[in-house]
Amino acid sequence: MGAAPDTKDGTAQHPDGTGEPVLEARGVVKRFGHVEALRGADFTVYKAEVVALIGDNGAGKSTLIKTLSGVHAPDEGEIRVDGRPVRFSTPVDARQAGVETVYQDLAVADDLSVAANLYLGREILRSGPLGRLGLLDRRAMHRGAAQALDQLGVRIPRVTTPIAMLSGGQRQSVAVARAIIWATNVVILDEPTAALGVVQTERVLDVVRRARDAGMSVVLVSHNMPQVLEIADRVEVLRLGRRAARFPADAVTTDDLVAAMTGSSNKRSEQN
Amino acid sequence: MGAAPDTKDGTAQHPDGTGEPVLEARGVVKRFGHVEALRGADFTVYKAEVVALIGDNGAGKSTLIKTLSGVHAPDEGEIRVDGRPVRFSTPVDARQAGVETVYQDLAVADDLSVAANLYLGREILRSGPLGRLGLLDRRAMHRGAAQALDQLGVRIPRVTTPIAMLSGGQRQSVAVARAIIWATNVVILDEPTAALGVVQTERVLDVVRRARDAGMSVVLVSHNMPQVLEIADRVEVLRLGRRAARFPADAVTTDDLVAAMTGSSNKRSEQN
Amino acid sequence: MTTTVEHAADATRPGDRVRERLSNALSELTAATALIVLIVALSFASPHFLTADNLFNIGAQTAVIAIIATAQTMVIITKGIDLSVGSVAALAGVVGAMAVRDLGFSLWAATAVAIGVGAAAGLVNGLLVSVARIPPFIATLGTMSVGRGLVFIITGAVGVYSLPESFQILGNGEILGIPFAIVLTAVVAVGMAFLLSQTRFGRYTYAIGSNLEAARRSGIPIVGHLTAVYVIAGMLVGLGGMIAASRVNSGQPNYGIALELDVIAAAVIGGASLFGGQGRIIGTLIGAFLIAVVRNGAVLMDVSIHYQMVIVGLIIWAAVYFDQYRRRRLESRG
Amino acid sequence: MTTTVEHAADATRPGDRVRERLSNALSELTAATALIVLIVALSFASPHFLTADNLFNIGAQTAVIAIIATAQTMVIITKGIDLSVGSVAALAGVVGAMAVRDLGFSLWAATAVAIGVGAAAGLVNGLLVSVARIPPFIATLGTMSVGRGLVFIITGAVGVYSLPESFQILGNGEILGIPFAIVLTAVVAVGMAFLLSQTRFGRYTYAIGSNLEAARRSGIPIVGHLTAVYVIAGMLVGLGGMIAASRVNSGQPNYGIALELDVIAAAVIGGASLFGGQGRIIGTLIGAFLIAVVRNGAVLMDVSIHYQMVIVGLIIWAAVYFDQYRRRRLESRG
Amino acid sequence: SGVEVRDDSDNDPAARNADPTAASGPLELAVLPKAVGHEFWNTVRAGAECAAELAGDVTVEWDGVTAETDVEGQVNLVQNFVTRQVDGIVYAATDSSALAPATQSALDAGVPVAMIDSGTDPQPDEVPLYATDNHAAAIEAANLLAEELGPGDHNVAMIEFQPGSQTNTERVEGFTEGLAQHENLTLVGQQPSHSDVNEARRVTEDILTANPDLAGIFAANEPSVLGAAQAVEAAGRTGEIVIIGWDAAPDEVAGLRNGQISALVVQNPFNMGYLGVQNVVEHLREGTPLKSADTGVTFLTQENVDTEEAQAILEPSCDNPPVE
Ligand SMILES: Nc1ncnc2c1ncn2[C@@H]1O[C@H](COP(=O)(O)OP(=O)(O)OP(=O)(O)O)[C@@H](O)[C@H]1O
Ligand SMILES: Nc1ncnc2c1ncn2[C@@H]1O[C@H](COP(=O)(O)OP(=O)(O)OP(=O)(O)O)[C@@H](O)[C@H]1O
Ligand SMILES: [Mg+2]
Ligand SMILES: [Mg+2]
Repeated sequence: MGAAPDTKDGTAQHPDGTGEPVLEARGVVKRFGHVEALRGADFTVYKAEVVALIGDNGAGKSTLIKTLSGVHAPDEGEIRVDGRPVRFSTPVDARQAGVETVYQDLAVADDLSVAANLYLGREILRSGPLGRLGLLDRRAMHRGAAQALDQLGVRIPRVTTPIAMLSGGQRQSVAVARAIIWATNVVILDEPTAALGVVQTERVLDVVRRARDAGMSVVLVSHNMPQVLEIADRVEVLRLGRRAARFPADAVTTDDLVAAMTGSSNKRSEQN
Repeated sequence: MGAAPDTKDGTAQHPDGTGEPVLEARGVVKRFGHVEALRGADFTVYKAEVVALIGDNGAGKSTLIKTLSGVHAPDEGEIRVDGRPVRFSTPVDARQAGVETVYQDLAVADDLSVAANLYLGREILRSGPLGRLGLLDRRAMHRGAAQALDQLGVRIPRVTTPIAMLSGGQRQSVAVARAIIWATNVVILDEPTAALGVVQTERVLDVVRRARDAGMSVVLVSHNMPQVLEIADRVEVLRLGRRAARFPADAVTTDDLVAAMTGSSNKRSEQN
Repeated sequence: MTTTVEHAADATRPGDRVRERLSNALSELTAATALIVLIVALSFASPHFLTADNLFNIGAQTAVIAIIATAQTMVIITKGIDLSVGSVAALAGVVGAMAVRDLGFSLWAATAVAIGVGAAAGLVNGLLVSVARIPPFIATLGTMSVGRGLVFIITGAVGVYSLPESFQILGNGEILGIPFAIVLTAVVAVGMAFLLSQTRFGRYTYAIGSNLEAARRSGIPIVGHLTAVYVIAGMLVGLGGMIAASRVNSGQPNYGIALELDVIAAAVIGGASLFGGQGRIIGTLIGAFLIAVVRNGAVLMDVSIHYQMVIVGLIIWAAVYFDQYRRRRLESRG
Repeated sequence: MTTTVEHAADATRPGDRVRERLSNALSELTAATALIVLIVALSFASPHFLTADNLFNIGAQTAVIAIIATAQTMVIITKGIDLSVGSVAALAGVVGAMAVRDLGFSLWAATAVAIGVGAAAGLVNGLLVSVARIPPFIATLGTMSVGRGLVFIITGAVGVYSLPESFQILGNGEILGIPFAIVLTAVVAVGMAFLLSQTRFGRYTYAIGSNLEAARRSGIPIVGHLTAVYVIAGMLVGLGGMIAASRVNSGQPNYGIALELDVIAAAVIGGASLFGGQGRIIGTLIGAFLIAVVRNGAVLMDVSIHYQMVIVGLIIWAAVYFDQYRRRRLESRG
Repeated sequence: SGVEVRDDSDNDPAARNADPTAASGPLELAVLPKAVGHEFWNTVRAGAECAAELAGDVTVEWDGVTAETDVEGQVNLVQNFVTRQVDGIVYAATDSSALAPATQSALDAGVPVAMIDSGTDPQPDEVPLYATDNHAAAIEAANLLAEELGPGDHNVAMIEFQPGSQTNTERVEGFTEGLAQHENLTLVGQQPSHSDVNEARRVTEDILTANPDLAGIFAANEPSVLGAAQAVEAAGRTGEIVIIGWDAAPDEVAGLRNGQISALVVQNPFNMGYLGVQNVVEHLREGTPLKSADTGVTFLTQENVDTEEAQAILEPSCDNPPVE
């Protein structure tokens, strides 16, 4: 095994030893009826890093992310932003704290156009009194949407196409573009490249790097270990709703990660 | 470039030179309103092979697959099974021809349980007169479902859990399991491992290999080039709704594939 | 290589299966709780409430609504709706009554005719929905209008009277001391609950309402199944219309106006979702009786019709509110 | 590194933008085509049909339904439904009439009161739907019952009569020779079309109906927005109720029974989907006038009510069937 | 087969009626209109309450279904009052045949019944009916219309209210029968208002459009009359078109006074309620047998509207009960 996972005592220390966490989950418990999806999960995001959150299917990654972004209220435990405990009772609170999220289920409105989805909740209004009446500036939004999608190498028929008519990868591109446009502090990406083509995936990873270089923090959920090792600075592993391990990314191998995810140090995968 | 794509004249020849195609699309055109998703697409599946269908986002892969499995009726062109032209007017026709499909959008019924979804359309009935009345044998289905999922290494709370409560990867596992249980002739998998964990992905690939070894044909859509090269015997590339190239898998590199997908032979990707 | 299927969600305590069952039944239980609370309160408030006669009365009064509501529930589970129930019940009732009066049919033959009328209307609804793919709201709104028109045309807008005493058996007769209408309701409810929860037919019904496209791709014969659902629903509506006619010993052209609201309300109070895939017969029955008991209680307590309307509205709100509240709590807290 | 955005779907011919626009408008066009065919047919069938007087009559007769149907459309777009429109219109009408008769309010002040009554009812609906999360069908069914009860309670079930002549202006007055009711309808329709298609408010309305959870995660204030939608809808219903009262110069406790079916039908015929996210005001107007013209034509030709019901049903089916048929063709063939 | 028609006759009605406490103590009577919500029935209620007040120690429970088409609802309502064991039921049957069993089951349970406005078929001997003959009155309405229009050929229209309801049928049939006796009158339009003034106005407007030469309208109940008058007024043809209406809501009477309406067929709803309650109370307290009575119709015109006789019917009051 390439790296020893650090102790699971929940103390938040930057593995590189720098700074306070910008976003943190401590002992979060989340139940759905009789299913306990999170059972005291800890998670830490430091400034200007790419941290990968990995774990087996059903480990609780998406649930953890939803508590971090205000979609679910945790049943126990707390969320901290810049060291201060916060209560995100709605996704708006998280957004106001600069946390932007791409959800695994995408959360796009099928009947609305690509442009409308990109600007949903943040519409550009006309200037002047008409704008104060809530009049939309469609042209500006179409322009902005086209630019943003171009940057990500997304190829869609037109920004006025309803989302319902897009291919799986195109839908995901729109969701990723939306988060990336608006993020100011932390971007959380729940399997953002699962449906993307090779080129689009590379573009997203580029954007992630640039975001980090610009001082933002990025949380990346992915099942693609080579991708994780390529882009992440740090890796946190979730297993059965709890943090199972933390690694600096430059000191681990895929096998270490798989072992931590499945909880079997004797179990090896022949995965590349 | 490692391999020269063969000519695009649409003649169907097994690259290994063996046998008749079991499933074939010839010059298929499919329009959605004013969007032409397929513009004369050809595709060939031979017996007992794993053929990868790759292409950029929006290239028309899912649309092609839906015409092959009877979900969409092609506007032009034809589908052939074992060399004979067929008209799949419903998915049932395709199933009766032994074609089983995992759709990218999964097509599971959220309100039904995992077991009910696995057996949807193929319920086990009680034996005897009660069965003739349509009485379900729930126990048998629960048992069968648990076994099938176990084989795939899928971890779900219980087979009686409604699909709505599953994680993204768990949902996908159920859809994959369903296709694999029932396939007899051809299995079409549209990005089956996109949301799966490392272990589950490996299991699915194992199953794919075993299916091929048992004489079935497998169509695999994937954006993961290493995975494609690892498992496929042959690769067909779709671009802008048409077949752009065909390769035997053992003679190409990721770069060749990317070049064929994007249509730029001068364009290189730094992807692994 | 076997994997130990160990998982967050698997580590449930032993009591959890029971809890799951309970929670599945809870939706109905909420409405049931409301019903029980109401019954207890009324028993104290009125000496006449908890008498066999009154309970039988309530049962018989609710029979038609309950039977038609089970049909409606099945339709709602498919993500459909049937607005034509009132018209079709009236049509079946007058045709059944005319069969007895003008053609000398026996009550049972006439009942078969009424059920046939309902089946025909259901077939129209089903074909419009499944083959012509007209949204169920519009398809059945049309049937509602056409059906009522036909009632008026065939009766000349005059009720069908002068029926033999025997015509009343269905609605007013008794069997072993229990009103026949109650027995019929019970038979229909048990049959429908069995159909929906135990058979392949029921499974397909939920699948279609839950995800039509998935059902189609799974090889479920959508057109045939949806048509069958509307036909069966229509047959029950026809039976209900005949019972209603029998109860008033005549075929009433205006029977069942606004009936659709009552039966849909019963289904939704009982946990059915108008967005498909959800609903159970037991819940619908409880919903139907909840409304009936409120109305009965209001009369027993001498609440004027004006206040009755207010009270019925408040109770409908309350029953569904607590149900929603419980579901939310369950979902977010366990 | 720039990517040439070249793509299957991009290589559309130049005329395609126009075709897309057209296809977006086609849903309304189908209903519109039905309307036009009907108008032409009726012009030949009855010499009285295509007269200014008759057209103004139709316009004024349809004003209330059209105004309330625009409100209903907005609610339907959010995946909601408002069954309470009839009761609330009656409540607003009788309260407005009582304000004039008993409190000496001017017509305009009374209209403001009626709109306020509608807003209050809308607030109740909105809070029940958004805060208490009661399904809209049930929430507004309750309001329907409670509202009608209140009408009966405050009027003692007697119409509000003896109103001054001026009370009729809203429903019967003219402005530049055009019935005031038609002018009001036009103003409301334009305003609502603007609100829904051009403003952020409209965008949120579609987003909520299209995917509530996505809207929530996008930071749209669901509770506030849904409440506002129902309140605005209620205000229009209040206005409609006042126009209805003004047209008959009295507050009628029984006004608007089954009105919800007409207005929902108008919206759905015009292309709105009860499953949310779809619907446009122009379509709804065409739907409302389609129904109105059928009824007008039937009376002009002295078709008995019996056959009228059959005909209305057939036309509703036909209008929506052709719409569905066209959409399917468009989807699968271009 | 084990199925039999229900019969509750094991309750001995005689025993109950002989109950001295019921006879001397307070009485609770259910009074049920066909439907709540119209002037006519409110006047019935006033009459019933007047009789109760004069008799002393009598409570009137006023309840009814919301639409007179809800026949089954009324059956249930009567049944529920029988369950409650009120001392007597005074009601108007929405349907003569449908309510016959309900009346019978009340009698079987020992609850005396009096019918007002509309009876049942069969009508048991011990159940009295205090009503107007709708059919005969409607024939009279046709005659009145013919008289007002005078000689020459005229086109007329009828606004009925609720097709399929019995009262509507009686009035429609009566009017049609009456019309048949006047060859110079042609019925060119017949549409229902569904007891909705707006609807009545709409259909009348459309009938007027289609028949510019229309000379007369018969409107068969209060909302129909009001809507028809509104439509004629809006078409600017008040005075040109003869309207014969039914009932006497304040606005109808006002319309009569200002010439919008030519004549009104007015029943005596106050008397119906009054006689129903008064007789049942007497029956319970003194054992007087119940006897039917015709409450009569008045044809109200501009000429006779201000007579004392008419005023007694239009503004009945308990200070001066119209005891006959
Ligand atoms: N139902 C539909 N209506 C309209 N357009 C559609 C529809 N389905 C697909 N398209 C369009 O057809 C094109 C091809 O879509 P398809 O889903 O086949 O792509 P794909 O190759 O599977 O892409 P991905 O890798 O993203 O899944 C896209 O441009 C898409 O917008
Ligand atoms: N809304 C819900 N209701 C009930 N159970 C849920 C719900 N959401 C998640 N779960 C359960 O919680 C567990 C964790 O789910 P989660 O989606 O967080 O997993 P994940 O780590 O994101 O998995 P994947 O890699 O497959 O996306 C699963 O067992 C799932 O069944
Ligand atoms: Mg996940
Ligand atoms: Mg795809």
